[in-house]
Amino acid sequence: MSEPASLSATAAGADAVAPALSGPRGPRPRKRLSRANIIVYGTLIVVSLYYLLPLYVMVVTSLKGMPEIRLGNIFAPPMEITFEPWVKAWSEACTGLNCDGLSRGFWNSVRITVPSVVLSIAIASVNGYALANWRFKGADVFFTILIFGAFIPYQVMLYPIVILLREMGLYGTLGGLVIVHSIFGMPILTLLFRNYFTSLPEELFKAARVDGAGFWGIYFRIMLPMSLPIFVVAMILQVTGIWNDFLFGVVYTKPDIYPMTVQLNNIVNSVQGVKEYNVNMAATLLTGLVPLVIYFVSGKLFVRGIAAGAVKG
Amino acid sequence: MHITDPSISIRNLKLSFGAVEVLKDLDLDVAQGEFVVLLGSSGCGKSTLLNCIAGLLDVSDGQIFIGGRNVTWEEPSRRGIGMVFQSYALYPQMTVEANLSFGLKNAGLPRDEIARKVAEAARILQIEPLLKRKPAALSGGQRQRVAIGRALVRDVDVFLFDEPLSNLDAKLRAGLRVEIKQLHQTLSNTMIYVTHDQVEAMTLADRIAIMKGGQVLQFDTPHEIYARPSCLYVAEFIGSPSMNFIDGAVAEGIFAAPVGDIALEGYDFAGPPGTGPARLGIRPEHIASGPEAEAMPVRLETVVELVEPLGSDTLVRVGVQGQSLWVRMDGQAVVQPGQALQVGFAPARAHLFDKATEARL
Amino acid sequence: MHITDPSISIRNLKLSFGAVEVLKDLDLDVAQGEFVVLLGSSGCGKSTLLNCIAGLLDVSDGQIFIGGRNVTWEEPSRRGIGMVFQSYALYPQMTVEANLSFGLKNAGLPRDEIARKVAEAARILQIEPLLKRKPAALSGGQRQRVAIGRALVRDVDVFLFDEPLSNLDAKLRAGLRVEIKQLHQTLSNTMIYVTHDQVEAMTLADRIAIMKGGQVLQFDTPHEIYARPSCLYVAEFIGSPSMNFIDGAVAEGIFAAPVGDIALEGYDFAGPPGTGPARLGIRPEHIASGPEAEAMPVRLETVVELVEPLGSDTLVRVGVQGQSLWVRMDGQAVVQPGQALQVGFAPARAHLFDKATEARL
Amino acid sequence: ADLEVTHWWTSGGEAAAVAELARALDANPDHSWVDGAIAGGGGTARPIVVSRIIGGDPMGAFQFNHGRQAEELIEAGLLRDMTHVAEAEGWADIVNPPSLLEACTVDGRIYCAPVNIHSWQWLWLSNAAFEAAGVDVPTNWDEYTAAADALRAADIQPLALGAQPWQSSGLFNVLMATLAGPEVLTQIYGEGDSELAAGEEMARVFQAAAAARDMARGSNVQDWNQATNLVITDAAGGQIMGDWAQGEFAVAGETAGADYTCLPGLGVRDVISTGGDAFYFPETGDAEIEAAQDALAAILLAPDTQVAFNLKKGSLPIRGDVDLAAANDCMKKGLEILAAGSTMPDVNMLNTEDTNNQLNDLFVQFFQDDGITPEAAQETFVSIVRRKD
Amino acid sequence: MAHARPNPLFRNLMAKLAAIPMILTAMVVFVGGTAWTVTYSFTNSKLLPREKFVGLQQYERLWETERWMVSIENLMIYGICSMVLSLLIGFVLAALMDQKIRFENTFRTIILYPFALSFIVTGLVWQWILNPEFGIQGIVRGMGWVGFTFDPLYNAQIVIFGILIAGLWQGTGLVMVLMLAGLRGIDQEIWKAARVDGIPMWKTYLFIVIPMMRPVFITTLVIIASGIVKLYDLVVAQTSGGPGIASEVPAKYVYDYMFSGQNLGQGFAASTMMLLAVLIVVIPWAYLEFGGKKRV
Ligand SMILES: Nc1ncnc2c1ncn2[C@@H]1O[C@H](COP(=O)(O)OP(=O)(O)OP(=O)(O)O)[C@@H](O)[C@H]1O
Ligand SMILES: Nc1ncnc2c1ncn2[C@@H]1O[C@H](COP(=O)(O)OP(=O)(O)OP(=O)(O)O)[C@@H](O)[C@H]1O
Ligand SMILES: [Mg+2]
Ligand SMILES: [Mg+2]
Repeated sequence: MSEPASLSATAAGADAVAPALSGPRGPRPRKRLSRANIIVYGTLIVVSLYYLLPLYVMVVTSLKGMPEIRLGNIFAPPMEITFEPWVKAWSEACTGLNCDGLSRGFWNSVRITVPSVVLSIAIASVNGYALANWRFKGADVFFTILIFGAFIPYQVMLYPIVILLREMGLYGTLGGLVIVHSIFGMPILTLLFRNYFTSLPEELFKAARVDGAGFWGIYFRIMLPMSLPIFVVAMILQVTGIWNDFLFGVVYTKPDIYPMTVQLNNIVNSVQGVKEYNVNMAATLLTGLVPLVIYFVSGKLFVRGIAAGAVKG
Repeated sequence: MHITDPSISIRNLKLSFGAVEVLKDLDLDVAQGEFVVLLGSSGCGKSTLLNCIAGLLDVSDGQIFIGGRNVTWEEPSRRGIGMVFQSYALYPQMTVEANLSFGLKNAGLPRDEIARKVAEAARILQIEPLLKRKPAALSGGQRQRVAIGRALVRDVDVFLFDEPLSNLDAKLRAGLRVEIKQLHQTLSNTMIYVTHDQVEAMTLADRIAIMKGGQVLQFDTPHEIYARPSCLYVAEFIGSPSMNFIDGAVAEGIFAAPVGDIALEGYDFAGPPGTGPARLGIRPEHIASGPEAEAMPVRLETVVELVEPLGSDTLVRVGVQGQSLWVRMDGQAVVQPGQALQVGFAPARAHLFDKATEARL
Repeated sequence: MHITDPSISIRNLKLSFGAVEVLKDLDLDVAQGEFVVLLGSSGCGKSTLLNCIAGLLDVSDGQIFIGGRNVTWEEPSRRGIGMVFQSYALYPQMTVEANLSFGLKNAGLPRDEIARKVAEAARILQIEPLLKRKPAALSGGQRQRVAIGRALVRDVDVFLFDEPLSNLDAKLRAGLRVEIKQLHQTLSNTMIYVTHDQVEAMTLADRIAIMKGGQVLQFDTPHEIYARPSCLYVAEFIGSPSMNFIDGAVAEGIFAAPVGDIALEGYDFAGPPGTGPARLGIRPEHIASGPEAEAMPVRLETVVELVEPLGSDTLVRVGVQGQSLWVRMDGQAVVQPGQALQVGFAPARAHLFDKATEARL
Repeated sequence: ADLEVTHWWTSGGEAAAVAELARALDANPDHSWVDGAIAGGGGTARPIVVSRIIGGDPMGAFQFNHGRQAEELIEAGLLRDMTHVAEAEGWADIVNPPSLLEACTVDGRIYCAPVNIHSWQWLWLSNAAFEAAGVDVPTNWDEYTAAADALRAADIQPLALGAQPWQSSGLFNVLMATLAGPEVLTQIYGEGDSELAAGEEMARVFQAAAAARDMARGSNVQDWNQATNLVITDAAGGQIMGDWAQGEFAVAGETAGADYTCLPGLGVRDVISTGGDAFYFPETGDAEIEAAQDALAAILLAPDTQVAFNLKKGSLPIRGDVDLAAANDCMKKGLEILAAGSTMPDVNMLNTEDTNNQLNDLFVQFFQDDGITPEAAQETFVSIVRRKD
Repeated sequence: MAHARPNPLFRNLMAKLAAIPMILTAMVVFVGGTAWTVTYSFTNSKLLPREKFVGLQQYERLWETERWMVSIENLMIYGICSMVLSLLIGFVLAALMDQKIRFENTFRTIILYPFALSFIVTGLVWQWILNPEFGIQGIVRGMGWVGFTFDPLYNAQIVIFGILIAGLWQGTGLVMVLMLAGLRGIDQEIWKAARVDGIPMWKTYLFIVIPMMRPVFITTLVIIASGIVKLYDLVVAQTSGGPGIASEVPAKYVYDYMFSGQNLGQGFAASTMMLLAVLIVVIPWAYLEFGGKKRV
């Protein structure tokens, strides 16, 4: 057998013990409290305290009686826990002649939020899909205008939309409000959906077209099932935005469908002598409860969705 | 080559992305049942051409006929084509079975016929045990088979493959290559296959279209492309390690170069033998060395510069008069850098190209 | 193999990700100036091992020595290594020059020395004209060269490469392969090179370590690995097309198989020739056909099943007694499927493995 | 029919008063009051009202300050002509002073139903606070300013002033009406007399405003009734606020004269303005709602409603023929002045909201920022007057 | 013939039909509404929009109004600080989160939850915490440091920073999540290369990672900036523009003049100026998004 050009000059002999080598072995010893760790966790804990402080104040205040609040220290835990402010905020606080607290608005908010979230996400996801996969002439122009729309202060559009809704015969109806929410949710949501769908492999779309699926077939059968994270993001953003909306709710509807935030505004701004801070805080917490719960439940998906939708590079 | 009944005809196809012309007045005729491979370096427009045929890109100008029918503006699903993608493009949320039947459902076929076709395709591709799984639970090779199955069930005349094997490892690739070849022999429908990989191209194709810059440079059988490349680019592109070139000038049957004059006896000129600057090409595997070189019409005395033993073969770079040549030798050959080596080749095996036009002489 | 002055020594290296043991009690000694290639299929732990050497992963157990110094717990930048990554990992917003000098600036080197080193590396890698460009404006090959340059300027003893060429196309890969080889000859520092690609491994390596499941199966010169694979896995893994295997049993110098008894004359047994079930392996390039087969000690009458002409060679699959064998033939060979063909090989060129332990017999 | 009524009366006294109106309407079995209260004052409520009307889905009735706020809606024909009710009920004879009805009249037609008279020119003083400071309860503005230091010394806020812009401009307008006189105010706002605005007399008013600013420094409250509350709880010496503050004292159970003192016209001159609230009725084209609107309009001016409503709200009735025996001292003082005819038009009747808004901006800044000299403020004031239409 | 090139209008017809809501929204609501607003900014509309054109009169008045100038100044201060600080804080927090820490979910939720609350709520809580009597100042004084002063909402000089504190509290969580997502998208090999090169962590972030996250920063900036321009609720809830007019912002100016002031023309003129400013932001963005495609 012939030797090939051997370049391994130092290779020689059979296995043997290498010269004695010594020094540390095994895993690097981990200092539990290294300086870096102290900085990282220390910062995070301090920051967390800052972020939690207002929530703490809200909760604590809402559990105090008015006399205790007047004593001063908002950070002190309640000496005597009372749920009366919560009860009052929910069902007794007065606005004008109505003394049924937030409860009246809760179901209205649900009735407004659910269809608005569904419709706005439906429209925005179709938009994003059309922009990402079916680029047609002028699409970029419309999209740019849409993004421009994200910057328009809502107040500016108040009257034009009143006129628009009147012409459509939808003014003062739930449907009208749903449309308004869909319009103002469209820019950012479309941006997110477009980025997300762009990030999906284009070959899937092509494969489905070869398979004879049409615009809607691809959307429903291929794209939708792959888009859970971004739908979660959109849902969270929209639920938060729509649930917390006051301006549209009050301007484009009537008292019988006023959302919870109108009641909240009424409770907070109807000053009867002194401000009942405890009731205000309870009302505030009650109003914020729905979006908060959604956040706590789906926070993980939110980050994943943001990673997929907002951030393409 | 004249085809009487082309399965696919492409006429004056042009496609531009904005100002960039990606396909330039491209013509191509593919016969019924033929296996055509599109080969070319990255960015030359292979995928673009395939997408045009599939109807996934709107052409800027020109016409596309499939089975004699003008489909230039037809929907992809109605062109009678099936397509297999590099990234498999399986629908991740559907089972294999659903992946296969998706197109059929869209076409509105009855349930039992769908089941029959899916079963048939699964049998051919031997993926019956996988039907209930989702793509994520499949290996790369299995995924690729499902992707082929998706085209298979649709009973189409034309299969389009866009680098279907390039995401797989070498071992698997070799296996699937053979399977695709056999599939073609079984089904005998027209196939257009895009690849980077010469081995795939050479082994699979009835004819290879070598593309460059949105144009087809040569469209011929693998053997012709290997043995009679029509231009410098094709000559250099095909073959690994690639062809050696020697610059010089040709005049009266003699190629004059720094390494010495080479008599072109036995060289099959493409046209009347002209004169002028030219390049002579010779493949490493056509250069003999040592004793065998003695028998060759052209002989050179060289010095070994570099040795690359591949096990099965050994590649040796030799130098002569400042010119380097790669020579393929046997795996057992014993050579050392610096050693003198006589090499030789037959002008019949060489290739001559015009220096300016790069066309074969 | 005994190395008196190892450049890199790895002792009992273990690494687990959670419950998954990725490296299992791995030992490796690399000599000063040696070019070692880590070869293995995907997921076998090649990158993990390289990252451990670089200090980018904390080992679970064991020791790592570089240049005789225990660096098990050392920072990557202080191990005297340079690393080149598959994705190049260039800093995209810096010019090539800044990419090269960033590490040096951090080390606090004086300005003129940085300039000198960058200029030197640029000269070696021939990237002087690119120094002012940003990575986005470079081709794949140029980027890879810059990535190498980044290791080069740091004047390190050991270079680590993690599949540095696998993002490039075949042509470029071949070119850069030669450049890396020459770089090694110029610098003569130790190099550890991870790849999937056999050709790279065979041509570059002084020694190849074949890895599987976090262990090194065979660590030897390319020639030995090709010619005397220590186990079935290595035998099958190395070589393209891969080795043909025939199942049978060995007894008293005879290998009994369905294709007939094969006398193992001239076979170099690794140990005392045993008896029992075994597999015989023979590479396609070691099977002769036609007239040459006549001269071989072992001859088989076969039928051609499939022909794959590659231009330079032709691969032919032949069948005999239900057993398929791949045979590599000359590029000019003319064979047709269905045709009868006599093939033969020398037992000296065959490989025998124990069926159960898969070790070489 | 159900009649949706939008208003911004949500504070304690206000809500109690509006309940009287609702009760009166609900007494009619055909109609019922649907409350559409919006908290946050006119700024929040007005756009809602206007949107609803422009949007073609108006409420049954809404409350505005009467004056020029609804002018354009009337011109655009969006509000219902209530002349028929006015004639049937004989409003022309009963409304006193008649200027209130005039404010509702456009081209001889009547478009709104005035419900009360509000006057701005009141100084509310906490008796206990002055006692604590060891000074007599002042009887006029000058005495009050003189007592400021004593109040400060006793750790009592001399003057309570909420941060909302309209409170600041209201305070200034009161100073102007009382210290310079109603004629000056009418001349400047009514005729846009910028020379007068730039004159010596106004300069003195600005000096007085600066003094008030000193007294108000440190009252960190937002809403007007929080400021009133400071007076009620004796944390502040006094507040200049309209007669609606009366309602807060009443809800808190305080007695005029005993617990607090009120000085109409700041004790400088007995004059009150006759602004007030009025209800407007949008065109709905719905006969049933029109019937309800007619009924409400009639009820709003009915004697019983007027008594009940105004007692709660702390305002004066718009008709002189009702018996307000139950009224307290302060109200009686107001009634006397009203009977004596010492009235002046309300700023809302002279200024558009645009002008008011600019005045708000000017004075809220003036009262909150010591850095602005009275002279500089007067200069801006003059330019606003010059620009007004 | 069927072989003729079909009318391009009908290619992908369904996609175009499906995009109609978007096209309508873009053209009718955003463009139409904007055009309407701009048109009426040249009128002297009061309570109702009327076509009584007065040329540039509203604009002249706008730029003479001190409150408008204060509003713009505030928005600039708030905008710049908010952008810089939320990017800074968001990025630092994201970088900390990216250190493979324990309880990442908990920390992230804590920092993100304020985003679920409305500005009204945020404004209210912070109004209270910053209240000199009950809030931080009161507490610190109660602990004995009598001279301690921290009353941003009652000090005209720094009131906008009081609003900023609340705005950052609410907004940085989202920025952090965006940044975190961006960090997770960075090629791991870049980190390794930097470690081998011996580049300290902070330098790796500063000189390598941040420049690589440009697209993320752009998306984030669009989102932050669109929020800043619309700043209104927070101010109303926290200070109502006070003390005096020290914390007024343009959106509030628009709202107050359109509705409380019943001078639509003036409000529209102010809106138009705001929209103009927005265009200055959006056009470069659109250019980067659609024009600058040549990047690899
Ligand atoms: N959507 C597009 N917009 C603009 N240019 C494009 C687009 N798609 C492809 N190109 C350009 O067209 C040319 C051909 O691309 P194509 O994908 O057909 O190449 P290819 O031959 O398939 O290459 P590869 O082997 O890398 O797949 C390339 O230069 C590419 O940059
Ligand atoms: N961070 C990690 N956590 C858990 N498992 C990991 C991690 N990194 C790698 N592994 C596992 O370790 C094994 C070895 O991975 P490694 O990247 O070293 O393979 P490789 O040989 O480099 O493969 P390739 O050729 O595909 O690069 C794989 O099975 C992989 O799944
Ligand atoms: Mg391609
Ligand atoms: Mg690897």
